[in-house]
Amino acid sequence: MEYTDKVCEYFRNPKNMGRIENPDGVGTVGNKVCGDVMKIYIKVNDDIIEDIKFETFGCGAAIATSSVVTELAKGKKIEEALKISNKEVVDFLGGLPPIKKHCSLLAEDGLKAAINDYRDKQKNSAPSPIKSEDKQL
Amino acid sequence: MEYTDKVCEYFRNPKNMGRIENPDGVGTVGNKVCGDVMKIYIKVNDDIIEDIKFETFGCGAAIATSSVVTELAKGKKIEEALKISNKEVVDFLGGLPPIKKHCSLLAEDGLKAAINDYRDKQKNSAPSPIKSEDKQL
Amino acid sequence: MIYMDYNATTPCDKRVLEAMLPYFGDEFGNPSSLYQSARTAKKAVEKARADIAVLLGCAPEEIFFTSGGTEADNWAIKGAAFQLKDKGRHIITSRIEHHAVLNTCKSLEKVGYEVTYLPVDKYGVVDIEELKNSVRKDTVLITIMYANNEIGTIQPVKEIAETVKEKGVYFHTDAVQAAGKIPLSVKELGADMLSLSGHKFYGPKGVGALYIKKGVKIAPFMYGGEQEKGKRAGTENVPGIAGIGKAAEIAAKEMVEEEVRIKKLRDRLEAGIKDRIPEIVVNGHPEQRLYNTLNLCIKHIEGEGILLHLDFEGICASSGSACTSGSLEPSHVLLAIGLPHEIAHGSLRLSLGKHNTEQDVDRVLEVLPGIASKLREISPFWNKGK
Amino acid sequence: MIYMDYNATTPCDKRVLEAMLPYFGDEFGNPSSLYQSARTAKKAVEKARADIAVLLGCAPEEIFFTSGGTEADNWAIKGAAFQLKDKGRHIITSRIEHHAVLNTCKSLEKVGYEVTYLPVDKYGVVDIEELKNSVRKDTVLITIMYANNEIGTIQPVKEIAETVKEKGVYFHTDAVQAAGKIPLSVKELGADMLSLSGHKFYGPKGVGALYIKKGVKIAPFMYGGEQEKGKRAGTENVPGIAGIGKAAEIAAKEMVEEEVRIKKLRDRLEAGIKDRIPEIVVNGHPEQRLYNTLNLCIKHIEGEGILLHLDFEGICASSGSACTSGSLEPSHVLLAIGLPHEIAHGSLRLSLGKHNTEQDVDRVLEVLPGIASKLREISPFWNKGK
Ligand SMILES: Cc1ncc(COP(=O)(O)O)c(C=O)c1O
Ligand SMILES: Cc1ncc(COP(=O)(O)O)c(C=O)c1O
Ligand code: FES
Ligand code: FES
Repeated sequence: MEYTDKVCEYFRNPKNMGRIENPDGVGTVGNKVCGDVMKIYIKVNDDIIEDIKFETFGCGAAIATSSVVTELAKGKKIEEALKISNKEVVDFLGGLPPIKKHCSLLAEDGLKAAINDYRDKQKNSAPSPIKSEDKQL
Repeated sequence: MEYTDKVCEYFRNPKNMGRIENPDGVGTVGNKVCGDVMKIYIKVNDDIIEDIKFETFGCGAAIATSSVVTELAKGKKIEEALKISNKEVVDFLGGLPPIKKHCSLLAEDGLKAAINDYRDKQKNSAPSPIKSEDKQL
Repeated sequence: MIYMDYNATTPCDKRVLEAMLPYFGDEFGNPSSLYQSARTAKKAVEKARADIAVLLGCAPEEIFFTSGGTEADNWAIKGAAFQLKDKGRHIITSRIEHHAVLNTCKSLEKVGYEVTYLPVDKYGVVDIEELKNSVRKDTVLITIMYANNEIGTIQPVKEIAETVKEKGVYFHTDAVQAAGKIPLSVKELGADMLSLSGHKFYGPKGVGALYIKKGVKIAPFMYGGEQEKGKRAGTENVPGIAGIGKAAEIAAKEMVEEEVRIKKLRDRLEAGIKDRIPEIVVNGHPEQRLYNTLNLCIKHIEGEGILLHLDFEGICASSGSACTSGSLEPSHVLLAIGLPHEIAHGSLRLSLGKHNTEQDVDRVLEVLPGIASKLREISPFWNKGK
Repeated sequence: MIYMDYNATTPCDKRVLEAMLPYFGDEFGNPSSLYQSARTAKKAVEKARADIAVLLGCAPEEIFFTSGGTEADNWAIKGAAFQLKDKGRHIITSRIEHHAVLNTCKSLEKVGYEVTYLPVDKYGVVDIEELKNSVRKDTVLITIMYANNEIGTIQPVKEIAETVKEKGVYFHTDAVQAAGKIPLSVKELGADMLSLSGHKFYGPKGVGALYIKKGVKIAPFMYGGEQEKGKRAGTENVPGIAGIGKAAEIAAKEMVEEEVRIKKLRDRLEAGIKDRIPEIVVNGHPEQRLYNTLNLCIKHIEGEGILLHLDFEGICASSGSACTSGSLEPSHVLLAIGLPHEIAHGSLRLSLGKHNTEQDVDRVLEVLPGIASKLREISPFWNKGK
């Protein structure tokens, strides 16, 4: 496996790993290609991803991309975070071996799943347009 | 090809090579397996092979066995010479590679053909029982 | 660097390389040529054949050189299948074979052969009764590996061979991981064909051999010149063949001592890991296992991560087999012994050899627990409350 | 020793051996493994692939390593035949191919393929018109060698490739004797597949390559691991591959100069023999011929005797091709160019190479006439009255 130095670096020292207790959103995704699993936890404030953490059962690329996607998302508005693509993650890492391209999808999908979960929860707990204020209480 | 030293020796310095002018018998045989050709010339006196020579178009084994068969036959009575087998020739040379066994048949057959030729000529030229005396004249 | 991946490949023994060198240089002749200098090459090939014959306890004429274990497996299976195609087109193998066997069988399925893939028990052992029951009238070949490359399980090959003999079917065994490691005698065994590969026992890569019992006829695999008695064409890889011969000679002499030494190291490694890392599974048969092989699953984490961290520490190991490390599926062997997908994914194979020392073992024991913890920290499956 | 049998095999160039050595020792890793040290091996394989690609003027991805020329030929022919079996089962080749091609074709005849063996003219050249006329609707492959190993005749491969392209049939060429000797560009040529072998151009024995043009699909020949993009399984012969790569690199650089030097020697040899020995026939095309090859028949005598005498003088040569030197039949190539049996039997192939000098040539010229006379003296066909 020919990983770039950056992949190795992020794999060795991943950022934002672990869990968030009482997160606002959690996404759990499984990779269709290899069966690996990623979980993303987010804490949202004022439509901004204030905190984000991941747990990944997967290959080196999966762990590195998990870390990168959380870094890219942190501090971003939800809308912007949704624009983060796996291509962006891969480019950030200086590329991935062809056989490992699919791993970066896990990261993109995991983030999206967490955001969706957050939005679903919002809808359910506070179906009024002032839901964000509610949450601030 | 793994020839014994003796085969090499006989191949390099064959005995009795060449022709006999006005021979008493000539045998020309072709090898069914490889198409090679041997010619044996004999000079017979008093039922004894007084002189014998060969010409061979064939492999190293063919040349070596030609030489050996002439040596073995020289000075022998016709009856005895007919008993010379290719096995005897091969043994004399310390063996031949399996793929070369057939070459020694050429030598045996060549000698027999020469003797037959001699006998045929005897029959034709002197059909009486006193043919050998005739010849001595 | 600590190398613990001897089942993937081994370095050439220095004596092996030395035995090879003349045939690159002065003695470079083509063994098929007539002249003196080529005969030296020819002799080297025949000496190697005799050395392999000694290793396997057979006659030199029963050894045919190939380009490796893969070719030997392909040849044995296809050669038997094609030779006996008018007798029948059913083949029996197991689910834990090397891909050289499995994929060859699969390729035959595409051209009208039927293949039974026998299941194995949780240790990776083929059930002899099941094997017996699978033999049909049109079965022409049974191919069961001697020792598994991933988990090290050694099959009851002799019993299998006996079963097969009763049924009058050809029996081939892929002994690529066994030959040169453990004593084996084809005569005792009664196998009809046996594959081996040089680079698994300190010989060179790119050369192997197929034992074909006298009287057993299989179709050639490669056509061309009259090399290997017309059964395997192609100019002989003389240095390679001289090398595998030397490796066989050395193995025959040193194998038994090495077994004692390496088994001790492996057992120390196994015990040490069990002591230091919770929730692990050791794969393979507890006793009937290659003495150098330790295959384990560290639950809740994935194998590649372990390998990368080990690599950062200068430790070479593998997960699954080397030749499928480009693949994303968990090992077919681990699935066959009944491990669930996510556990199978976390496998680590440490296979020891000639150059390993106690220090190597201790270094792995020092490093591995930390790696396991680190990856478990990131894992969604690990109960951090513990 | 004077070696004049470079078409049979060549010694490894010293630089080639040097390029190989690390991969027997420190860099022995399995290229399929993940860790750092194995990546060095992987890189060596990819570098070699690129070097061969330069030699042939193609992309590295189009090069697949094999165990030699024979495997490359077998694979190309069988792989194409099996891949296209639903399209048709007719193959065209020539009567002067190497046995690696001929015998592979014959093996296919046994399983339902039809093969046309094109005749050649007295120089050994295939008739393009005849080739065109032989192409049928069900023709799937044409395989014609680049340069003949016995007589050195070079085929009009480019014209053949063009003919073939019109017809939409796969075209393979056995370039085992051409690659590394003469510049060739598969792109210019338009071949779909091309075989070469390391030990014919100062690389190691036991390693070759098959060029497969991008887009051309053929069935794999060996099944197993995912090596060579899943097209040719088996742990890579890393030292061998590094060696053939280095040999290609050297050939690409030095080929043209060598051609000039060696051709001069060969021509001097040819002229000298013609001057000194009566009743000889020089075989092969007068111009379209490998610059290093001199094949001649010394009438009235048989080839083996010449070789033995040359061997006594320390001169290595051959009669026919090396791999059939165990055979008793005269060369199929010489029969195909129309020589009668007894003349074909007296053939002598002198093939020159890197280490030959003018002195070598002169020594052969000194010795050969005496050998010819001596054998002619014994020959029943030689008219001693002359
Ligand atoms: C059990 C087994 N069979 C076959 C092979 C293939 O051997 P090779 O790599 O020499 O082609 C291997 C190793 O790769 C193996 O472990
Ligand atoms: C024209 C030709 N094709 C194929 C081969 C076979 O190559 P190898 O000996 O590497 O298998 C040879 C030489 O032996 C050859 O000269
Ligand atoms: S292989 Fe599964 S995520 Fe990379
Ligand atoms: S090969 Fe013809 S006589 Fe020996």
